[in-house]
Amino acid sequence: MIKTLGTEDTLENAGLTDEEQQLFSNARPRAYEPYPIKAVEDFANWARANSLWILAFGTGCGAIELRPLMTARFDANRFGVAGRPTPRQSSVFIIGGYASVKTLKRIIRSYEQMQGPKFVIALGICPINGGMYFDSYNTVNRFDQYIPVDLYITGCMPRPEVLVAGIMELQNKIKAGRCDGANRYVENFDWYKANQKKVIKNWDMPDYNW
Amino acid sequence: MNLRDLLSPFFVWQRAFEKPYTSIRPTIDRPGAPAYRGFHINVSEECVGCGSCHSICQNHAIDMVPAAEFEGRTGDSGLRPRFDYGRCCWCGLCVDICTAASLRMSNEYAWISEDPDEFHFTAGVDDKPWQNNEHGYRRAEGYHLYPPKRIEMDMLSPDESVQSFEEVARGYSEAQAKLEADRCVECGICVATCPAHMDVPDYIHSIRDGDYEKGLQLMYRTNPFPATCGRICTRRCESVCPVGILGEPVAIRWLKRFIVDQVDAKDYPRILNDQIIESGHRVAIIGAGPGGLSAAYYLRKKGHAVTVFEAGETAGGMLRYGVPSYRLPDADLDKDIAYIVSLGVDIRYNTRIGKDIDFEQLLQDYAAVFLSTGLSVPSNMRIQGEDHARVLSGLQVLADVASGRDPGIGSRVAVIGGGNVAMDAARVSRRLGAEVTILYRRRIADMPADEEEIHESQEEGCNIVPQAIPVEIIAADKPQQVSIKWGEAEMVQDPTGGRPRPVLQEDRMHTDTYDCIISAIGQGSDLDFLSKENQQQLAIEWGKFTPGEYQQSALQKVFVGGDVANRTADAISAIEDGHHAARGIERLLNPDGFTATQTDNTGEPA
Amino acid sequence: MNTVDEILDYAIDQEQQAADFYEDLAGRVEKGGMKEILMEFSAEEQRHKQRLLAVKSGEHELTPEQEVLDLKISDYLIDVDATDDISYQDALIVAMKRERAAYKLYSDMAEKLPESHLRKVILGLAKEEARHKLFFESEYDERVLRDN
Amino acid sequence: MTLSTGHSAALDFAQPEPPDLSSGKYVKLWQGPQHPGITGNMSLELVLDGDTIVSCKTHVGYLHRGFEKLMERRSFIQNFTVVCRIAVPEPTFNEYLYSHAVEEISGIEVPERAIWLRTMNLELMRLASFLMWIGGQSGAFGQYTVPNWTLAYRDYVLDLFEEMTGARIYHMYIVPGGVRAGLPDGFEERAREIMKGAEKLLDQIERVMFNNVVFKARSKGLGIITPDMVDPYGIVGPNARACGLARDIRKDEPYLAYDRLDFETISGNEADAYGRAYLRLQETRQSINLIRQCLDHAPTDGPFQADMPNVLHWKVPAGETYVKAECTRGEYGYYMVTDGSEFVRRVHVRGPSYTHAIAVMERLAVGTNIADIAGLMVSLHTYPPEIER
Repeated sequence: MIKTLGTEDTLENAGLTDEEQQLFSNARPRAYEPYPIKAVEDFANWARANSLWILAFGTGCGAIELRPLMTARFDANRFGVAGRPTPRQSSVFIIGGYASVKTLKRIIRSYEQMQGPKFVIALGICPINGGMYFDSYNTVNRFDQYIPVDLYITGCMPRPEVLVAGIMELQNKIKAGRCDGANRYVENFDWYKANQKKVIKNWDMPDYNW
Repeated sequence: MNLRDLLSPFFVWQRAFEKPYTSIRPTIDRPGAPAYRGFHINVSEECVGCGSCHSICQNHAIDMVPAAEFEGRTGDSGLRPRFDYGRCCWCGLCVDICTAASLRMSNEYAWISEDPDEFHFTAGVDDKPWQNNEHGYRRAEGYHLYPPKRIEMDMLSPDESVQSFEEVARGYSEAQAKLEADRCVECGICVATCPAHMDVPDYIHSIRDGDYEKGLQLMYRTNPFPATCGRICTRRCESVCPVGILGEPVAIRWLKRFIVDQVDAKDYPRILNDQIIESGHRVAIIGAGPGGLSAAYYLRKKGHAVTVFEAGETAGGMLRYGVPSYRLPDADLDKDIAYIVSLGVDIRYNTRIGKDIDFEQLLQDYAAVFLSTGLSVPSNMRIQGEDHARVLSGLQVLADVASGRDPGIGSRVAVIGGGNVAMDAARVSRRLGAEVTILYRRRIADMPADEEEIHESQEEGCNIVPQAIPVEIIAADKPQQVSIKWGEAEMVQDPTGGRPRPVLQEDRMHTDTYDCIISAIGQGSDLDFLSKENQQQLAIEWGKFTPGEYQQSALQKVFVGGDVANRTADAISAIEDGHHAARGIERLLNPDGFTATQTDNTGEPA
Repeated sequence: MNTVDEILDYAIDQEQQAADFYEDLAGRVEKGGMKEILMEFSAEEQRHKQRLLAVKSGEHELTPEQEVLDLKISDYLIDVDATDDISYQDALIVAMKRERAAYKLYSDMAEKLPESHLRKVILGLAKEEARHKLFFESEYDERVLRDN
Repeated sequence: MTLSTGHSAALDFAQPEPPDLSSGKYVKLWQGPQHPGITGNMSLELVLDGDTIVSCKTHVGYLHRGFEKLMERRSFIQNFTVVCRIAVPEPTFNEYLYSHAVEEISGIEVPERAIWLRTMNLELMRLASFLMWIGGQSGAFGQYTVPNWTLAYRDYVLDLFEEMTGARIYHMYIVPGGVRAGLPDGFEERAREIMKGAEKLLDQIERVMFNNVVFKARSKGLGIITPDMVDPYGIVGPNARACGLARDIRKDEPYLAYDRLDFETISGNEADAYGRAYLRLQETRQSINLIRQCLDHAPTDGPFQADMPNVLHWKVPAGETYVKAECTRGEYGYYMVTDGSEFVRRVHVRGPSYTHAIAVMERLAVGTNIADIAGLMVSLHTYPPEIER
């Protein structure tokens, strides 16, 4: 049963046909609220930090170094990291480098479908400032304009070793309760949407796909 | 399906007894390989800020930013590369092209941050943990992205050159010039170093394009003596050329000469297209040397009526009298001067200020006066017996030869001094058939003469005796001869600072006899034409003017320049003084229309 | 001149005379820029005098042991006259020669004396003059002997 | 060996009637771009009847970066750093072909040492790429042991690359004019040791993977490429060789030092996924052999770079050329046109994945089971970044 909200809280979902409008929620995302008791929240963060499930979406060249990371040599499983096939089960989204506009659309859909609390790691130089393809007509340069990124790992490509280090860093951040990218997304939702719609010309999806 | 197929997967158990692949602590145990291309290291002291790394970076990941501690160093742009690790792809081309080999890479690869704006740093300036890493990518020996060796200029062999006054350097062919022009990395450090700030990279570019007319136009913007400077410039540009740090500097001077040699003098008016709109002001210039004529050219372009007063019979000053024709043929000097004169510059020869016309008179008659009389009085050694008839002055010998007179040097000559005049006097003497010994009080490396002049004079058979201090000139037995007593010197470090100084060793004295001794230990100015009052008014220090802004002296209408007003005493500085003074005079005469970045008649920056 | 104070007084007087000499010459010369240089020489001599005064009052010590570099430039130059139209080169020669003469005077004097405190002081003064000579000789080496 | 030139026969492949989705009999399913069974970032639009595929359409463009355009505004030296990004798992073939095309047009002779180092580099790349592919093929059929072995072992080969070139993935070692450095000290010993281990690993893989009843059952008969498909579809490399054609550019039109290396073109006679996989396993062994030969023959001194002009304003004379090389997936080609300026006029990159992943995939997928799509796709050995550039 889809809850209907007051108009001030609803999304337009203007990209959808009238028929499809019925199929998607028009509710805005809600910010994550920590548990009122700090010890409980700390425990939850500890648990989250030690079971990072990665969305296996080979968005760019970065995918090439995720395979060594997940296999025997670097064996990320021992850090509680596992690859998951679907966004619904994942808590960490790894953006593997550049994103073409067409991929950006899928990235946004996948990211929004992830269950909170969720985190984003951006690999390589391209998400930071455009990298190799800074002057390409088909890629986006600064990723933080479209998706809140919790951690950047520079390199082209970043080695699996530094991915391990990055994951450890992310764990520390989560344990310290400083990974608030998803909340940032909620708080600045309109800004992010406006940026996304600026580059994605054929916006034929709901404004928020949760 | 057979049984073997069914069982074979269980073979994996065998691997349980093998060493696992897993790296236990990957972040600690696995540094990058010794030649890994990791984060950048820049040895800032070696870096000259040429910006080649910036030019070659296809991702615009390198910006050249000012680094305060390196500003103002000679041959250093004061800029240092700033890296953006949101762009860098670690290709290492910047390391490969680095002219000073100061840019390297460490084998460090980990940089994680929450903030995308954080991935910037100025290598070698910002403190980073990897900047002393011993490992990392370095350019391999024998790997170049530009040719390190210069294209050799064809030269007359010493045997041939010593026979005649023909020009020694034969000039580049078009193919040679293009290859040499190709070596330029277009950093512009030469522009900053050149006293005249000639636009070197651009005219070298015009050689690559084969557009010599454009090259000529570019050169005339800052230097109306390109044919001359293309031959005898002291080329401070080449001494700072970053290509020369690991290889040989770009032959900027020869390339300049090449452009001029490609253009016929009769095409100059069409190419340079100097349109003159008369301004009605009259300006006097004292001395028709490079400084005076340079000022004349730029003043004439501004439309001022220019009169040049020259004490000698011809124009060119030291370029004509002081530089022998095997270095600068008269035809090439005349090419430059003829174009300046063709713009309507009035030169009054054989007119000495103070004798033929009074300085005060000039001040009254002209709106401004540019004074560049040069250094024309040879210095004395002030040693016993110096006034002997067989002691000649180097300048006099050169002037005699330039005017076709016989200096009467005989067949065994000693030249005293280590400057360009000494070298020229020695080489001229060789051409006149004499056997030449050069006595110099310091080491050969300390000689103020151009390196190539020293080298060529040695090749032509001049015997250089370094660390030889003359102490006395003695009359010889024959009246046509003269003896010199000189002592060997040891170089001693001066505890009060400065370069090592020669100290005479009194126990090692020698006396040699020559047909003549040519003294070429320097020249001084002759400012006697100025009245006592004027002398007191114009700031003069050690016989030289100390001009203010735009070469203006303490007297508002008087501008000074050339050897008599600068420390370097070379042609290119004199040319810039003239150009600069022309700007100053323009400011004086036309204060309303003057801006610092004013354009001249051709619509280009003056 | 038998006591240390007497010899110091003499030396101080000599420096003052030198300073006066340059000042006087500066008043007469007409060449542009020459006046400033002579006034500089005079100021240099005044500095020497101040140094000796400091020695006298005990604030400063002479260092007779220290070796001073002798460039021997002035030894072989001809004497020049301090005329009104003296040149830069000649002014330096005059200064060098004067310092050389003073140095000679003190070192000859010291040679004749037996080992004593007085001898040490005179030797110290000689070294002091040698240092002044080095100053002018270095200046000559830098400015006049550039190309030589 | 008779080659079929039956263009018409192959093109007669009847496209099935577009299924009527509104009939309710079919289900339309998008596989990818976010899907673990897809090799990279692309998607397949499948129409299913039950779990049998009725039609397949490949959608690309998720990785398009516009390389060919980017190259037109970068200088000739800058481009060599860009091209390696075209095919992420096999960058050096791009480096080599780009450099070779530039050298061909500008008439630069590459020194002998550089030729051998380039050959070795390419063969090491082939080894690394095949190791990864074997892992992918096995993983696509649900066996996760083999990827753990091969990807870890590939990392040892990457370690060799790191020593030799200074980077793991984007080596940027083959530069127009030669290579960037000689071999580091002790490289040869380490390389031989790793080759030895790789041979042993391949034996184990043959046993665990290729004799595996599950792998056999799932791959045999899957995606059969008949010889008459080869020419019309532009099928190249192992995919073509597996159906019996002996086509290998290394042998047919030798480049670099291949004419001095001792090897034979391998061709198989099983044209299904199993046959292709087995052929690649053998080619991996061949590659190890070639690397050993390169180590034997490569000169240890002498120049490794030709005399180059100043690359900052390097003008390559006007001309055009097509150069090709045999990469792991088949013929890889560069077509380059220059106009005498400092920039390239046009570059076209011809990668084998384009035909394999689009036309061939769309045909072979029809009639297969949805669970086999991932395996089929890997068995064609396609790299989406190379399709789109």
